[in-house]
Amino acid sequence: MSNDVAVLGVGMHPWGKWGRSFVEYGVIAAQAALADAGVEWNDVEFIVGGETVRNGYGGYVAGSTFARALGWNGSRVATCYAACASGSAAIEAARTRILAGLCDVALVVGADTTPKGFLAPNIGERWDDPDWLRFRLVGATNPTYFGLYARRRMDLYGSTTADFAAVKVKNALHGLHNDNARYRKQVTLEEVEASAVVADPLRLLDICATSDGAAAVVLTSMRFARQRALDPVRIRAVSTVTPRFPNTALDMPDIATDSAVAVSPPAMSFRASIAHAAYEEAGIGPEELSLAEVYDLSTALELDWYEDIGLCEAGGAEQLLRDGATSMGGKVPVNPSGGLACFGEAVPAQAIAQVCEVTWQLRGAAGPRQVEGARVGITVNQGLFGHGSAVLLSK
Amino acid sequence: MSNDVAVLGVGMHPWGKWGRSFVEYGVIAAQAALADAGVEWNDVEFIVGGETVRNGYGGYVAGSTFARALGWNGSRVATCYAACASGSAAIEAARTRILAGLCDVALVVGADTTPKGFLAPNIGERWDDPDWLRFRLVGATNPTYFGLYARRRMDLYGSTTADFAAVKVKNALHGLHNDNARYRKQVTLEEVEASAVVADPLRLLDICATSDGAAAVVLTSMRFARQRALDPVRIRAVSTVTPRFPNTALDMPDIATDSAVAVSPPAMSFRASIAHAAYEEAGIGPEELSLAEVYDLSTALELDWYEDIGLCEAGGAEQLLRDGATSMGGKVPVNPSGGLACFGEAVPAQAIAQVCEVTWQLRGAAGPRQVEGARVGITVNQGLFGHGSAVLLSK
Amino acid sequence: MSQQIMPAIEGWFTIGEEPALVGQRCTKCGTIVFPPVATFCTNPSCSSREFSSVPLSRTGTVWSCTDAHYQPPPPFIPTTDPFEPFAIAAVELEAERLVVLGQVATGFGPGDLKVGSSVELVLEPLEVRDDTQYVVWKWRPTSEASGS
Amino acid sequence: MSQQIMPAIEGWFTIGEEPALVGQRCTKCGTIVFPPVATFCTNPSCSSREFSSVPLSRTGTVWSCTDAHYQPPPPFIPTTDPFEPFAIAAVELEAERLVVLGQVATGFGPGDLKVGSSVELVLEPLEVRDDTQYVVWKWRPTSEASGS
Ligand SMILES: [Zn+2]
Ligand SMILES: [Zn+2]
Repeated sequence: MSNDVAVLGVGMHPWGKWGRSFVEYGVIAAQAALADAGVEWNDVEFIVGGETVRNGYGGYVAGSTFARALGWNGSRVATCYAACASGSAAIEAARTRILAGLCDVALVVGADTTPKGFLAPNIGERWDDPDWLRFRLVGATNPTYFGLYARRRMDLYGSTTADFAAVKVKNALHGLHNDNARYRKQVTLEEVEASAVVADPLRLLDICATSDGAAAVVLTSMRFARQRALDPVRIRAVSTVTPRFPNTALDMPDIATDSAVAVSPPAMSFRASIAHAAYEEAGIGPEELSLAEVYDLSTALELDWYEDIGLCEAGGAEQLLRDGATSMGGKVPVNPSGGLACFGEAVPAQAIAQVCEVTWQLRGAAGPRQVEGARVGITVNQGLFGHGSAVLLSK
Repeated sequence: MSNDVAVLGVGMHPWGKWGRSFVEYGVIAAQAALADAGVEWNDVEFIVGGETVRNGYGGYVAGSTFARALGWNGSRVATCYAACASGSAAIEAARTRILAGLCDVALVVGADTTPKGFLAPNIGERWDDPDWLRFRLVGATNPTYFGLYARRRMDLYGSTTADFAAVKVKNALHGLHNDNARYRKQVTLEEVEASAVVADPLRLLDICATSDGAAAVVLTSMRFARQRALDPVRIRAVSTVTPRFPNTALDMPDIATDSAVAVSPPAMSFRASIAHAAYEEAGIGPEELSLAEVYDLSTALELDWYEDIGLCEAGGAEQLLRDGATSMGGKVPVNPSGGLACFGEAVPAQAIAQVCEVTWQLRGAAGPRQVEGARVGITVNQGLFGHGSAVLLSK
Repeated sequence: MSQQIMPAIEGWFTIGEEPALVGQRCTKCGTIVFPPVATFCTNPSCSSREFSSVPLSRTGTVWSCTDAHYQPPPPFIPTTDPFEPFAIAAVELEAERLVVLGQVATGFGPGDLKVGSSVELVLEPLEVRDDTQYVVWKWRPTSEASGS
Repeated sequence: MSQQIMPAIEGWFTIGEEPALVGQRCTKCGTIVFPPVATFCTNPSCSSREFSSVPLSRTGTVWSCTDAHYQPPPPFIPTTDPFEPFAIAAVELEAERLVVLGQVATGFGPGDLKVGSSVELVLEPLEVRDDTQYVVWKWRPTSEASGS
């Protein structure tokens, strides 16, 4: 119990393409989370921002940018960057400060605006920057990597493009009534398979878009939370592990993997180690999960996650999907929010949005997309350059 | 005692203009700190990088960049940005994780390379970015702000340019035998006053340069440290406070201050509140200080810090300086390392380098620049956009 | 050849006979914000998003001043070639209780100002582009000050 | 008109008769690193900074493959106008026990490859600049594969 913190408030700015500033989205999400928690901004002792690297200097110092927009209140501040895992890194900064006994009330905010089309590196020649070189020498975009993972599943495990499409169909259905989602429209298998191929075998509707959006959570000590809520949702563990050498799976944005010629690969892949570290820290296993929010950058990647969070053995994800185990009403609904399929990624906000969704589910307040009897939920994602994250929550 | 962590190891890469990658500097500093601590890289459970925003994607994810260069070891990772306070923000992330009981051994690394001339904003038009607009509309560089602060001291407190020059002379003398300093050369009052005016009343030798450099610290739980060191140097408090509204002192890079028309200014200025929060957290006052490392972006700014860390009342700094109280052998030597005057700023490394210096001093291991009987030391700095930091250390 | 005159940045100041900076006043708590780009009130105890537009005082007193002896990097736009040093002042507006930075009017140096001396707002050209002259606010010493 | 041939990036591969990627081998623990830009050994249990340069296997087996149906953004350099899709493969080198990404040779698509199929390294033009043709490594299907 001593390693728990409470999620006292959650809030979001709806995902979309709004054309306004990330600061505005972030403040609106923050105010929603504060109102949900019943906490005043002036009572916040620590504010953490998930950094956005595409919005000028204000994005580099997101924590202080939000603090200023809310009105300087003298709180302590931090800004965390960890690519797609930035949101959980920010949550972890807040959680550890509370667990250290240095504050009772922390606010975590992530917000982003996104460019059109592919995520591309900043301009300029940078011959020592792997994220630049992969575009220059190979023409490898983010979907390239998603395509590689998808094709590997097909050749190793017999996945079909219909399986991938079925993930999209499921998530579209899940997100249908989620007011914070950008896409709220049923999608059919036929529509997925009629969409243009982007990176064989993946089509446009297999790959998540990029969106404007924001999410925020108010984390507090359990002592503080118990004065305000009978049974607050708790964060039981956060994982922010890096890979172990040699990492022999090709990770975005690398051109090559580590070599296993001198040292044998670790027993567990990097992606599997992400959730594992959270389970271990909390003493909770995957068999206790009621639901999961996983980072479905592509439909096929969602299937990889089933295995990596321990829902099944390697190669078992397709069967789980086909059996409906990960659909609403199944044993462990995955992405009840609709996932990235319905949101589109807003980098520093997305991992926080996952925690918002699990919190609503564990409160029993998810409305039409409520997972019945939800008691334990996990969020996972992976970012560039060895950033994995998982947040394990329970009632 | 329960809020203390140990600084078990410190290490630096010498400051200079070396023309190599920030990653190389950082790893060399990290290896030095690990060796100093007697800890293997594989024993590190948490690595935190101070972010550099001018070195491509690798700089945005500095923590994982260093982890990878040292060899993926599965540790948890974070990357912190807080402008000039980034190094202390990284230290704070490591300290809180240890205090939370989530790890025993953490490595904090900051490294940078720097451009020629003034620090300038990234290219492109950004009409909503205050750091861009101050250059466009006013032509206000960083030295502009240093000049404003210096001129205000002169008009309010009767400081002279000779006082400012005397700070440079003192710090040059302090850093004369510091192998990690970039400038190790005595400087005379005449030399300062013969150097070109940059921003009236400040001259070239009043203003710190920008450098390549790196610094690292190994922080551990007290329990872990006591198994290895009889009397380890301890971090007693870290401050990462933001301003309180209305902040009526013009801070870089703003074009205007808050208005005090609706709410009266707080009793304490932002800069004074930085150290104050650290004193309060540790229950230690400025009268206990043996030495201080302050962020002397300009000579005049060092005088501001004397007052803001509580060495004297407002307007008293010049007398303290003239009396030799802040020189080696005085009551509270300030910048025994030589300060930024001898180093030149390496943004995410500088605050960590300050902690390295205080650690060496408290160990009695500072050699020719040892402050006799040093028992308590503080580091302070201030970064753009409301980032202040202070680290309070003792034996 | 007639040139159109436009502010170098839209909405920050007016360019009529009596040019003035333009601030936002929170309709709830009265806090004034400059530059007028706030979406939310900057007072942490006020979460209003409603502002009215208000002209700021055209005169103020020097909070401090300095100058620039080296040409700033882009996006600074040099107005002379070769570069000539220019002065910069941070000016306190009494009624609004805030400080605004700006260049000092051409012909005046930091020696013409000291903390507490009086200045008034004037407009000077920043750049000419597409037959339009873009102007920016500057602070001109009044009362005891004289051209250098 | 004779064109000089140069690698698109220096030191990553040789361009002779039998072109090969170039790795670094740690002289202490034997770990191989590609791209050959490491300053420190990537093995966390080894802090060596000494490497010897070694050519990597010119053949390997497909770890996975895909293609690009939309033109990637800069710094990608398009070689055809209009853009034509190209295939990309991640290839496992058995001796070195690592995977290297690269485009698939012109004329082959993802349908010509599957996980485990054999490929060999070839060079193809990336761009021509200043009378120099810059080449880049690509993976060409061998054995059972055929042009599409
Ligand atoms: Zn207000
Ligand atoms: Zn080695």
